[in-house]
Amino acid sequence: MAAISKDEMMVCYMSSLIQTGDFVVQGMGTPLVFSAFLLAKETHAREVQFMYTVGNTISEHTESLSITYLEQLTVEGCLKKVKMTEMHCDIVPSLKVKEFIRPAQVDRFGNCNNVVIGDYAKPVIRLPGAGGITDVAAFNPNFHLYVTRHSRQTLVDQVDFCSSVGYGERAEELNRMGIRARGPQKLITDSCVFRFENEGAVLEAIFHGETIENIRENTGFPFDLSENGIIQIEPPSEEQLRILREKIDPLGIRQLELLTGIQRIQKLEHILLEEDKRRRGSA
Amino acid sequence: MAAISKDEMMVCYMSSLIQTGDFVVQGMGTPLVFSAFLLAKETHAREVQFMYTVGNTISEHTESLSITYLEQLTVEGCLKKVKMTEMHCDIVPSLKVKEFIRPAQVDRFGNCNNVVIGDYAKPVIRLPGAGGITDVAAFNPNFHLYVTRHSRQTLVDQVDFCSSVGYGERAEELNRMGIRARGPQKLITDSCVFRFENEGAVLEAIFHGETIENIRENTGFPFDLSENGIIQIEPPSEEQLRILREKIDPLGIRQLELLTGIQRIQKLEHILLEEDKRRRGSA
Amino acid sequence: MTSKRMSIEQAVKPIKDGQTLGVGGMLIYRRPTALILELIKQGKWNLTALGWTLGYETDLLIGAKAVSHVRTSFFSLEIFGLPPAYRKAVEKDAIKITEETETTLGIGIRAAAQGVGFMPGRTLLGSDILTVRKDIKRIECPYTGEIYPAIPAIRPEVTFIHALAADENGNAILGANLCIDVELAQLSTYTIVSAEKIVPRGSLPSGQVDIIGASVDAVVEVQGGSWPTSCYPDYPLDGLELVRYLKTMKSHSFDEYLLELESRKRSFLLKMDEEVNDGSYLER
Amino acid sequence: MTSKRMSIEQAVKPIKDGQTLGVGGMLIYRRPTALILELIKQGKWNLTALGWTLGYETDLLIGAKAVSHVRTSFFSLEIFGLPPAYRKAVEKDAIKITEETETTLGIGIRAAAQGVGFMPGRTLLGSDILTVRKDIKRIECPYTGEIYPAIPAIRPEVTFIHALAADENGNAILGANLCIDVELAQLSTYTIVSAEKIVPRGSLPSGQVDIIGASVDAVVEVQGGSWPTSCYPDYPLDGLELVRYLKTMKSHSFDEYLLELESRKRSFLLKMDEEVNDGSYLER
Repeated sequence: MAAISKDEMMVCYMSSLIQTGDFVVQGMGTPLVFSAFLLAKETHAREVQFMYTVGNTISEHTESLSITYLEQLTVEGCLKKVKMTEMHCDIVPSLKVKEFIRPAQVDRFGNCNNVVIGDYAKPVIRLPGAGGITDVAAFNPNFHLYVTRHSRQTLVDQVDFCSSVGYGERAEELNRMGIRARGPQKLITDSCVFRFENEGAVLEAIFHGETIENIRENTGFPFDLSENGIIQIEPPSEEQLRILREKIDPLGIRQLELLTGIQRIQKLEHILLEEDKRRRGSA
Repeated sequence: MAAISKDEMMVCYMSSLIQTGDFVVQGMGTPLVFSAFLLAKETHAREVQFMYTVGNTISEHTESLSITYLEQLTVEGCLKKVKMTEMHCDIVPSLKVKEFIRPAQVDRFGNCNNVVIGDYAKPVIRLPGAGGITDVAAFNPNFHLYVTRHSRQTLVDQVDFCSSVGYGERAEELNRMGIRARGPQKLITDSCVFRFENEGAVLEAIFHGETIENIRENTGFPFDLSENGIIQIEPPSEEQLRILREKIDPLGIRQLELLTGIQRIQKLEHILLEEDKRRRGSA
Repeated sequence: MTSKRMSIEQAVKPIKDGQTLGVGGMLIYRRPTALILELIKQGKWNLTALGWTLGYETDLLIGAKAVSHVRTSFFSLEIFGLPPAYRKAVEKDAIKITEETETTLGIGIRAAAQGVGFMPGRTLLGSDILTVRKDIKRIECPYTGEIYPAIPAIRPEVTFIHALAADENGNAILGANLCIDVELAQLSTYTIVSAEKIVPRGSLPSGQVDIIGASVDAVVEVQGGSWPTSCYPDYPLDGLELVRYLKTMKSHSFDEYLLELESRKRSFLLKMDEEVNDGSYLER
Repeated sequence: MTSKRMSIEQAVKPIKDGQTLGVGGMLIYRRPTALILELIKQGKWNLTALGWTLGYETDLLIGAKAVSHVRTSFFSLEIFGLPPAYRKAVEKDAIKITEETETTLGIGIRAAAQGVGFMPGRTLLGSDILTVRKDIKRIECPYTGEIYPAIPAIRPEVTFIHALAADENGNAILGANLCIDVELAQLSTYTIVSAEKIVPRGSLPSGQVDIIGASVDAVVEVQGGSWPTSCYPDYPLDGLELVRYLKTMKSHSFDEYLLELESRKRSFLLKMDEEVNDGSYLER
């Protein structure tokens, strides 16, 4: 069996946070999260119900990941099609939904940035925008953050632009709307897992092969160590890896979240050509 | 051919206010209005689009009126099912819809009452309630009022309780939300037709056989006469009557709107037994 | 497999006196009458009935003195006229009414979903609804300077919905008259779905599900669960039963009306069954 | 019979420079690319693009300098990454952005539908969105005393929607990714629906219509009208075309990218057609 990659460790850990009966939101451009949901459904959480942002559906139906045929996965066999206004303004704030959200930058209070790197008026990189994260962070007590590259560029002392609020000073202003249940719960990176408390991020678990020293070096914000000791996260089981690699995501679509620039484009092209070939093969 | 009844005169007149391409709202418990819409569709306005409050659908499909099978009429062959929130909060205020609304009491400014007869705290009759009329009267510039019995009990100097606003003093307060396009357009009774101006009701047309004197005597509010002269409404054509009597409403369901008390219950029972018989007949 | 399926007694039991009950369906269509009758049987009282419209089903609750407060825009038996128990209770000042309109309900439940205390609506000003709804305050738009009534957030605590079919997770198909059932289920702390039939998970027709399992807490199978109101397209309105209700309430008592209700329901369903087998009601 | 059917030139012609364009579809799915390309061809400019999300289609408008202002919560090519023309324009300060979130859009269009100037939302406070959205004021809830941002009403002037099928009255089927197309159509003064095929009135499958004719002003038949974004289930996303877009924008110019777009679209559709005939894409 091939060596375990970082994306696989993350997927398996995130999968462990899903329980059967959960109602999960699969967002936009996050195949890593999707892999985790599907893995949970294939193993210990068979009764997961999905809200698919692509397709705009509520579904209990799943298939292997795809880029070309993602809508086929989310729409075929769905329970219900909804409008985004219903999904975001009615369902998400009313029901207990679980989500994983990926910020471009995050600080020790769980404040996130998906708007710009650099100065807002003259950005170095314009990012996609806040999406619904601002809102979800304000009213959903049941979501986690994750980043695919543990670095001082991502885990920062101060976000360049705060597009969603965690704890600390900014949360006080948020609380002017009435005390909210809570902010983000955990922050998962490709090295470790923090949990958030009102005082900031607390390291609670590390992936196999990581060290606290290394993590400290690559983290742009200060953090405490969990009082209960740091958990060593078990590597994925062979069964998990088999399901993930062979059934859920044989083309490695989840890895796109870890790639940038030309590497990402090449990987995309490879996947698309492969999907094209498979379709022709089945024709 | 049988003599022309008051309900038939009203239906045919109301039908004349519908144009092809209109988007009309068929409300709750108003078969007289439904007859008028269907007659318009069968004659001069073939492309009417319906929003059916019973069934909660948008439809271009029509059939004969029914009590037992009303949902079959409104749901079978419909374009779309909608929720009442979508219908009332999104569609009605956004699009140009046409409606006919029946108040229990109405004054010369088109203020209506569907809440109580008598004192609110100790009512003589508790009516169903405001429904959506309060709202429609506030934001829809394209609706008419009608009453099925022209009397001083219905056309009153002061409504016992104002559940929807027309013109005059009450409309000024409504205008604190910004000047609205306009209030109700016409008031149709079984004797005549008023139009509303800012100064109050103006008599503009009378049904065949009615006199202005008679109308004045039976109207609880003062009104002006139209400066252009009073129109004598043409009686329905034989073709209209045939379509209405034979195709649209052979059981006379529309007449329920003109009946009260035990007469109404007897008529209901008669129609229901007839519908039961016809179903068995077709079985 | 976890399942939310239970008996009607079990499902209704957790409801507490004094709670606000969201009533699914609309007018005289697909009202949750079986659940309502179980509520009467269990002797709950002091309830608030909340619905876009209320009708026969809530009139029964009023007849049984289970409801002391109604919140609706329209309380009516539609073409069958005024609901007798409600009229009598109001005219005797034996019931509290919070006057609603379609907008105060629609905007109010949207405010509740969003977790805010109010939303503004373009309605009510100048009407006497505002005179009697002394709780409704006004708010100035910070952009236009216009004055709106601030429609207060409104939500049920428990909700009853009758469905054509449901699975054990509570995914359910309503058929028609969606009304505000989806929102009521989502906003309630405790939602019961009764269904004509419970089907295996995964067998509801794709894209046709109205109520999602995530918004449901209890699922009960009840045939004829909305009789004498309709359950389209399974059975139509039993208008003759509504006429019987009006007549009995005129000449006899409410308790008398309840007698033999179950057997009348069974004969209606039997009649419909026979005719559906003949293909006469609706060919599906 | 009156008909709203017309040519794409006729349909797009009435749009005025400077208007706010509601963009239907979502992410890289069912975007109205054919209408967008016609807009570029007709040389409209200074437009504001408004969408729940914006992507490839609006990136083309920015590449062609037709759009000077964007209002969206998420401008992205989804898994394909950042949109090159948009990024370049923003980083050169050549475009105005109004930062939205899903709530500012959702609540904002509900406020517009209701005809009020704002609605409150439980969001934004503490974030820098409020710092840059200086237009957003705060409002105190008259019931809870809580402070909310007052989300301003938002509405498009014109809207583009691509549909699977439509009739001449504008009733249309969208298939998937409903997003906010229904609301955009209802709120716009002028709505164009392009459709893969126009079918006779009355022949759309019952209960499956998403866009109603009463909200549509012009209907245009365009095969492949959302290519290279998808039109589920007629054709899937043409991911390789998006890759080509990213590569061309890296190494060549926007104008170069537009060359032979039509012929690439035709070959994609041809390929899909052949495979659909083989039953390989989706068996319908």
